[in-house]
Amino acid sequence: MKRLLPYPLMSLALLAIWILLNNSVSAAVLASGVLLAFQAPLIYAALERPRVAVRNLGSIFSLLGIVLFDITRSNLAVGAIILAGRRRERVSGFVQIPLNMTDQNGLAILAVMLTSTPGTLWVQYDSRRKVMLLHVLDLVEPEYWVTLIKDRYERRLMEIFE
Amino acid sequence: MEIVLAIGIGVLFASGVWLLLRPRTFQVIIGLSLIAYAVNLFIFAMGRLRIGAPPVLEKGVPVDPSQYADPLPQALVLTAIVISFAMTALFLVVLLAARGLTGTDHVEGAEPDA
Amino acid sequence: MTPETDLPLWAAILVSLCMLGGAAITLIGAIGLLRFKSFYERVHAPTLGATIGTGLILIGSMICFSVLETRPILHEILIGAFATITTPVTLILLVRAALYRDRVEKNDVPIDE
Amino acid sequence: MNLLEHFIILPIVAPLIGAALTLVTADKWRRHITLSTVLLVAATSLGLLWASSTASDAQFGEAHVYRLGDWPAPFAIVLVSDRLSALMLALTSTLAVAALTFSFARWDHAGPRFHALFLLLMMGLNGAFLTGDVFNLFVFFEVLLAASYGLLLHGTGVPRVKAGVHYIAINLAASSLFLIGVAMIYGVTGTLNMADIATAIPNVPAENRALLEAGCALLGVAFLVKAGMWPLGFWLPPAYSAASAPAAAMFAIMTKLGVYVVLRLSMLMFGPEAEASAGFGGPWLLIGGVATILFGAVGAFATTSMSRIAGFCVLMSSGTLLAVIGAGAERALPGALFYLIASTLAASAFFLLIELINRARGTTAPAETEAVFDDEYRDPYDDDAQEVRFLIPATIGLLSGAFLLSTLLLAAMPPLPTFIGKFAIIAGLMPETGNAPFSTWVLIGALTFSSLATLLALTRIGIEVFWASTLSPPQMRAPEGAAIGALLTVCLLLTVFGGPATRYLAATAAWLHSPGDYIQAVRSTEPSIAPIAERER
Amino acid sequence: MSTDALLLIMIMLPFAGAIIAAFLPTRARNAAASLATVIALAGCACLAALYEASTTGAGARLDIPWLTTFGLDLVFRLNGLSWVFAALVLGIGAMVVLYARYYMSPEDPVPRFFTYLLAFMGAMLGIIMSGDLIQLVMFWELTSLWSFLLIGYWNNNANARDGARMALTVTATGGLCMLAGMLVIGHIVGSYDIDVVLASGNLIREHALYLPALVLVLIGAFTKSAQFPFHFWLPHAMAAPTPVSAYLHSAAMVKAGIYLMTLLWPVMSGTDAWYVLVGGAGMATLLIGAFAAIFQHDLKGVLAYSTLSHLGLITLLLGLGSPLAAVAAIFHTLNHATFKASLFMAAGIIDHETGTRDLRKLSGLYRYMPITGTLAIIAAAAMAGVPLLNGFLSKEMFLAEALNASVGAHTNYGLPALATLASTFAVLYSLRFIHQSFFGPPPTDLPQQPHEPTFWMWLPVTLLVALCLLVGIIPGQTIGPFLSAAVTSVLGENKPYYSLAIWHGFNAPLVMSMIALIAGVALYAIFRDRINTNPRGAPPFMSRFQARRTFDATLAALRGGANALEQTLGVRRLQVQLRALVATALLGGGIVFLAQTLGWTELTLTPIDPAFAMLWVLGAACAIGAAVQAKYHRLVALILMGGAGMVSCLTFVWLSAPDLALTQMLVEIVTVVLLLLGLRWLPQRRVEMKQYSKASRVRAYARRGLDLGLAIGAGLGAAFLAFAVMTRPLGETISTFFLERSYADAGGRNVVNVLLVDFRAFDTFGEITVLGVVALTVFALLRRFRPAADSLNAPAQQIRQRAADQRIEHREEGETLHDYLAIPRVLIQWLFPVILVFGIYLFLRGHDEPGGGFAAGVALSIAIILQYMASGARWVEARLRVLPVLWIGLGLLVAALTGLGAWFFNAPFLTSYFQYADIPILGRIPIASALLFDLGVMMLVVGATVLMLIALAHQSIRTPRVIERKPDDEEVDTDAAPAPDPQAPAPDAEATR
Amino acid sequence: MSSALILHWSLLAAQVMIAGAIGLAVIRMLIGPRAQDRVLGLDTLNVSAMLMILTFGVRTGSAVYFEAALVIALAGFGATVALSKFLMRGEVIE
Ligand code: NA
Ligand code: NA
Repeated sequence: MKRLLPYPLMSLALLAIWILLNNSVSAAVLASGVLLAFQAPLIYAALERPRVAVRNLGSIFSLLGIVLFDITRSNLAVGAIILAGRRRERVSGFVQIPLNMTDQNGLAILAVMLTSTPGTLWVQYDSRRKVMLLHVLDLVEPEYWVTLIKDRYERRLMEIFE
Repeated sequence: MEIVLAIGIGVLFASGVWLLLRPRTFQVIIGLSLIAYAVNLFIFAMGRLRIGAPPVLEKGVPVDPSQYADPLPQALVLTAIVISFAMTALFLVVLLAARGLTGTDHVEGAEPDA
Repeated sequence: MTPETDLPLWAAILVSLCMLGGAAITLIGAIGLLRFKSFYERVHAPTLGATIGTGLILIGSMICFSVLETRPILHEILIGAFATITTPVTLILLVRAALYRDRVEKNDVPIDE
Repeated sequence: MNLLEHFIILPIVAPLIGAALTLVTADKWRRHITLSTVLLVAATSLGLLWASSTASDAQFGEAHVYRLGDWPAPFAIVLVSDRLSALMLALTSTLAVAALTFSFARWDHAGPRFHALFLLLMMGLNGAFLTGDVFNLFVFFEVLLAASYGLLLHGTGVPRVKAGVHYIAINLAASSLFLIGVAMIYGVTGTLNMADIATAIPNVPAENRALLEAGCALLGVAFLVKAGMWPLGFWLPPAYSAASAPAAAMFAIMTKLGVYVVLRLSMLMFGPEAEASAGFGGPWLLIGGVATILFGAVGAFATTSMSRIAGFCVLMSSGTLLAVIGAGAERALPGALFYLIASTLAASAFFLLIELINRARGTTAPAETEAVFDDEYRDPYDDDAQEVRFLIPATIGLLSGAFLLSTLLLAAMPPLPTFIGKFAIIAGLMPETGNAPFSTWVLIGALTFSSLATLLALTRIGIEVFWASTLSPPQMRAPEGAAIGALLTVCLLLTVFGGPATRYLAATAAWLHSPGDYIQAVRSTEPSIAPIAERER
Repeated sequence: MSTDALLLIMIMLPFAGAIIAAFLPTRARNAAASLATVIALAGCACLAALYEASTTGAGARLDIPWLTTFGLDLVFRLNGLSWVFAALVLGIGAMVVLYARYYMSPEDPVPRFFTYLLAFMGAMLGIIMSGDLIQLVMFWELTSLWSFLLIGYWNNNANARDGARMALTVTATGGLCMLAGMLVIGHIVGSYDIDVVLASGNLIREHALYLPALVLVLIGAFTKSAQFPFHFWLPHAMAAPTPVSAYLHSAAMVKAGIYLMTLLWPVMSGTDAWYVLVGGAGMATLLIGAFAAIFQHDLKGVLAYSTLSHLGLITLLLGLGSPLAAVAAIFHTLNHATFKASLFMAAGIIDHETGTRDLRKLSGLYRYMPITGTLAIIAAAAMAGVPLLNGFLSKEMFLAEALNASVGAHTNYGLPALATLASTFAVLYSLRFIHQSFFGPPPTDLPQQPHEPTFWMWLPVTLLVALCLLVGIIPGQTIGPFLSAAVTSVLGENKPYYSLAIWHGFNAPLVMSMIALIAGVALYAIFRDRINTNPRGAPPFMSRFQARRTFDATLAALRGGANALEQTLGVRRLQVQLRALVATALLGGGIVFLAQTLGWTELTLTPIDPAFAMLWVLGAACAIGAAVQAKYHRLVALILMGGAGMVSCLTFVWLSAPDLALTQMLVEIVTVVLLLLGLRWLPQRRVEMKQYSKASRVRAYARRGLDLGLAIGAGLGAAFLAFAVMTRPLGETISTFFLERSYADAGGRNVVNVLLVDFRAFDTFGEITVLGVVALTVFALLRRFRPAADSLNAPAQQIRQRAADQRIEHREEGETLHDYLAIPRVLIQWLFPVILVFGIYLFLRGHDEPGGGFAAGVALSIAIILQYMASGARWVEARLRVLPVLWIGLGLLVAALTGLGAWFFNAPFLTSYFQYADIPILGRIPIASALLFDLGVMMLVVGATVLMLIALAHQSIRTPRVIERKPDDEEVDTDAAPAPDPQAPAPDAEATR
Repeated sequence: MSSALILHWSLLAAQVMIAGAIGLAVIRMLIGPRAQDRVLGLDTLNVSAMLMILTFGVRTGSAVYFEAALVIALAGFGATVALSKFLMRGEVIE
């Protein structure tokens, strides 16, 4: 099975993408989609990506919910900042955040989440010291961000990937 | 719309020609690319402008040619896009080779005297 | 078959709201891009358009086409998913590059230790 | 549909397949593939020429029209092999056989992918000569230009690359004009098929006529850049003189392609049938042609480099043809075509010869740049293992003889075919009754002057090279000698047995002057095949 | 043998001989000479056999069809006149051949000599035997060519080279003028046939173009026959081997002009123009030649100038225009040929046996070579016009004609006086020639001990001298009939009475002869020493090298002028060339609007969409921004170009072209990557603060102003044309057909795609070829890519980051890069299969929806290139086998073979096939061969795009042979990095230490 | 108010707003001041252009423009990634 389907998540994703692309669940689409879902990851395998063993599928959805909520909230906040202009004192700055997670996929998702959220920005990650540099638009208290990220995101991600 | 597109083509063309006449190879290649945009739009414009009438035939409806934008200039532009892409690549490599061999990026292969 | 003639009023209002909202948020983000004073602040601004702006417009599009074709048209989800993955790639690479350039120029940015 | 009728596609498709095969096969097969392909194309071209020369033959008719994709004209693309196309194809093949043979001695291994580029250049030329569609013409122009860029740069080195920058920049700019011109023609007439355009031109409403003519003028400028007309042809001498010998030998026909297209389109579109647009551009062609001749003559006289002189000769030849087309003298056309053939062959032979002469003089600067990267030392194209070793004796004598003959050919000295061509041009320019216009005398003067300038320039160089300096007999390999010898022999044969050729060309000129027949041939071609299969709708 | 065969053999023989001789081994002197002798004698035999046919009626004539379509047929004719000239060419040719065998050194490549000589002989015969004016010009130019080779035969001698070149320049130029003249004559008469032309005398003389024709033809004749002012080449032709001089100066070459003037005499003479031009040139040449001959120290120099003078005499006679003068001209032509050939041969013998030709060194040779001496004395006497020799007879006729002509209104006694003066000079130089070489004290300073030459060398001289004597003594029995035949063929039935008697009584010409003889001897006695000590060997006021200097100066001036002209008219600078192109296009596109008026009725305008208008404001801003920034801020220009590209993509979306938008977008991405790959190798550029002179600043502004004008003109022009076309209705186009048939007959709903893969698949076929060719070229060029010295180093960023990695304790080299890419790399790798799937999707749906092979191919390439960017070339290539060249080849093959597949159905190339297949479960699936074609397109696009990009990318990872230099401090300073201080804590890790 | 009117004006307004966003991005591209600002501007332009295409699709009720938008979402970052990497490393592919 591992040989036939080295990256089951990827295969699943590709099948979903194929169905969505074709906007149809006809037999022809499904058949070709399954074929692709088997074939494409074989090329992907050449890139030697480590296999992802997802341990807690439920966490994914709760994380997704949290992220969507955070993004919406931040959108409003940042929108307000932009429209407010200089009427409000605001400090932006960098925060060093030590991370415990080492899984590449997890880190990538964390980076996507933070960057996609208006107001925070993944800047740099030092793999040896395991420290991430974050830029925050409205930086009130650096410690707040360290705890927020470690508790709200990193923990959940580590549940999923490690 | 016609006047907007015509002015757009004109500005692209003028910018491209200006760069084409400049002495540095990179200017020339950017100029050629801008001219290529202008030319593609020009060809495209020759089929006249239609909004919301892409030449993709609807299923199960008898074909009424007047309901679609002219597909031929579009096909020509596609060919032209591909060719101009190829030529940009080629010109780039040639200018790099010239830069490597002559040491300068001047189109004459030598820095001007004064 | 066009939305203007074939969309029921409720859908038209919904679609309009999504479109207007998405466009407005995108515009706000772009305003931020112009108004923020430093690069690191400016980077935050376009994210508005890339997230909620895109999301709203995608939802509007999904509603519109699903109603028009009377079946679920969901391929807009793909745009959302792909945009979510690809936008951070650019921003991460770009901000890191900016950080390097600022370090070389001795601007006020954190240094490597 | 007769199987033979499909052969018209071979001059285009065979080089492509050959080129593709050289890309997917091992090194050792490349020469065989290329040579076989070129010979196949040459045989086909000669076949088409033969078919055209026996045009009364019911099988082919005056023009052999091939409807690609089996779609009716004028909607889809057609290939048309008439006398003129067949002639140009045969000429291209002749040059190709010679240039390829020549390259086997050394050049085909001076850089990667020579064979593929060579074949694709041939494909582009043949396609441009055969196509009956203006946009398709653009595509094949680009094919041949792209291949010519590759061949010009073949071997690299500073002069080639510098010339390449200019050559490419100018041709790219010209290609943009080409596209604008084609697009405008479509925008006014609604068609791209040459015959169909010709049909549409008389019906263009007067208020749109200026737009049509503007489009044609821009198209013309694009062709004239390729044809090297003054002031659009300054790129030519440096580019041609920088190219490697076999490439330059093939380039000799490229300017003729510009001339060909001008001839083809002006005959088709601006004949008497064009009514308000009849004779469009003629005076400009005449003026430009004469200017080109004079510029070429002055340039050839001024320069001291053989290959530059050769380049200027190409310009003069081009200018001569353009001026004749511009003069619109029907009776001068056969001579012009004869001159076209002879001057192309001569220029081609001369480009090949220059390489050997420079080798004898020891001036073939290796021009190889100092290797900078490690893997350049493992460059598989540097070794001489592939060189043909068989050498020809009495090199200097043969070289000087060939040089002399080339000189006389390029200077259009009697009794060589270039002279005959020029004479026939002049004789044809003279009106049958009454006095010739002043412009005719100017053209005659220019033609004479160009011969003189070429003669003086080349004898000056010849004296310097063969008489005033000591030459070390160069290694002339059998393929090199054979290639040059073959081209010059064809020239001599044209002199001695020129009768059939002149008759063919007279028929060609007559055919070109009755565009109605061409249009008829293209339009009346019936869908010739049975339905492939029952198509379900 | 028939006359036709004889004519043909006669003209072919020399050329056949030349070809055979060309293939003889270099040292085959005897074989070549024997061959040449046989050829010349056989020619003589043919000629003899043709005598009867030529001299009766209109003469012999042979017509051979050749290029009839062009009005060029071969016509050979032989009548009295041409028979006599042919006899000179062949007869004297035979003597020269014989003489040359012993004259030429065994070291010389003698077969080559005979090749030239025989070919030259053939060309001369060709002139003489031509029955067609154009054919005559052809042989005329051939004589120029072969004489050039003969004069330059000893080409290691600079004088020979210069002489040859001068001869060719002058005579070939003249030949071209003559060609023009012949064309004019042909135009007047309506035929080039000489017999027709000769019958059209009045037509020619009364035509408006008579004068141009005359002048042009005379330039030809004068240059060939060395008439003033084109006489100067002839003395320099002396550098030729003496047999050549003997031939060229007596019987051949120079007589071609005389022949032509005689030939055309009946139709062109008799006018004032003829009299002035021909007579004037003849008189001038006669005097100049004779006077200059006196002063020559070179034996051959004396003879050369005397040739000039005698040719002048003949020309003068022809110019006089009277029939008797024409007779005298023909007669003197024959006489001159015999005595001049023998004199040259004698001079050659002297040169050959003594090693010098300097009259000042020669002396008293008579005692060493009495035979040669005797022969030379007789020949010289003939030249001087001594009685009982042939020269005397024709000279008497000349003097008589000079007197006759003076009766007319044109001249009084000037002409006879000048004729006598010229005769005096002739006596003088002949006497000096003989006296200086054969008499006087024994020579002292000779390179060789003189002695008589071999029999075979003086045999031809003897034969010729014998002729001089025979003609001089019994003219009626020897030359009489031949002369008569020649005269008849020129003058026809109006032949005047003339007598060939030696004694005409004590008349005025005899007196003039006597005066000349006595005066000549006297003048020699008086001026002998002064002439001999004249250091330059040139007459006063006439430097010997003056003509040559003028010629050289003229040529140099012409070249200088040509150079200047080429520099002005021709440009090598790209910018100027492009300016010319843009200007020409503007002119060409604009000028039609002067002649035609553009109507503006019935405009169709689409209402303006505000968002679209806004987009174009931005597009224009991007384009202008790119134009402004491209010099100093390349990256900015590139970014702005991307902006303009995006606006044009949106335009395609707006205006119903989804395929274009899709494709343009994809191509845009690849183009940016491509140009960025290239940027790395371009030089640093900073805004320079260089001080330029005011003049150069003004020039620069003028240039920019011009360019700006051209650019704005081009923009306005394009906008105007686009607007004008867009706003007028377009009737029925061929597109209607495509829309109607796309689904019904080609099975595709996306008409643009169907056009690309079916209706106009042939365009696509060519287009993918372009892409393939370009990729191959790029690859070939980059194979030998050599970066400039200043971009050989790794970019400054990499050097700094590497230095930082080394310096910071907890880092290893490459870690900055690794950390930089770590996250993006994961994401990009995730996207790899996704983009592949997307590409396949685009490919499969192309026929019905936007997409297609090209878009799919570019998408796949982007997937691959993204991996390269994220992981590096080495890493990717260790894992993915990308064989782009193979893909290109296969793509082309698939496309071509799909097209050819139609042949199996006897359908034309690229005829597509489609059908719906019913497959269980999946349902009806359309199967179109066009899809297979599109597959070829996709494969090629992937191969070509990837090949170009990775070939460029590979330049960075190739290992420079020069070991990479450490970044020097200066470079760091320019990037504002602080000075290194190893002790201090690193404030900025990445700045180079 | 009919749905046609609502849609017409709201889509027009949306498009004008997105065009405005594109305009601001272009201004950022033009004024910089640093290269990274311009790249950021281009990125914003890309996203806005994608949204513009989507609104246009809704306006015309045609799905044929979807792939163009999808291309920007999926591959448009290729250009900006290359630009960013060029800023950081001076080279796009190492
Ligand atoms: Na963010
Ligand atoms: Na060359």
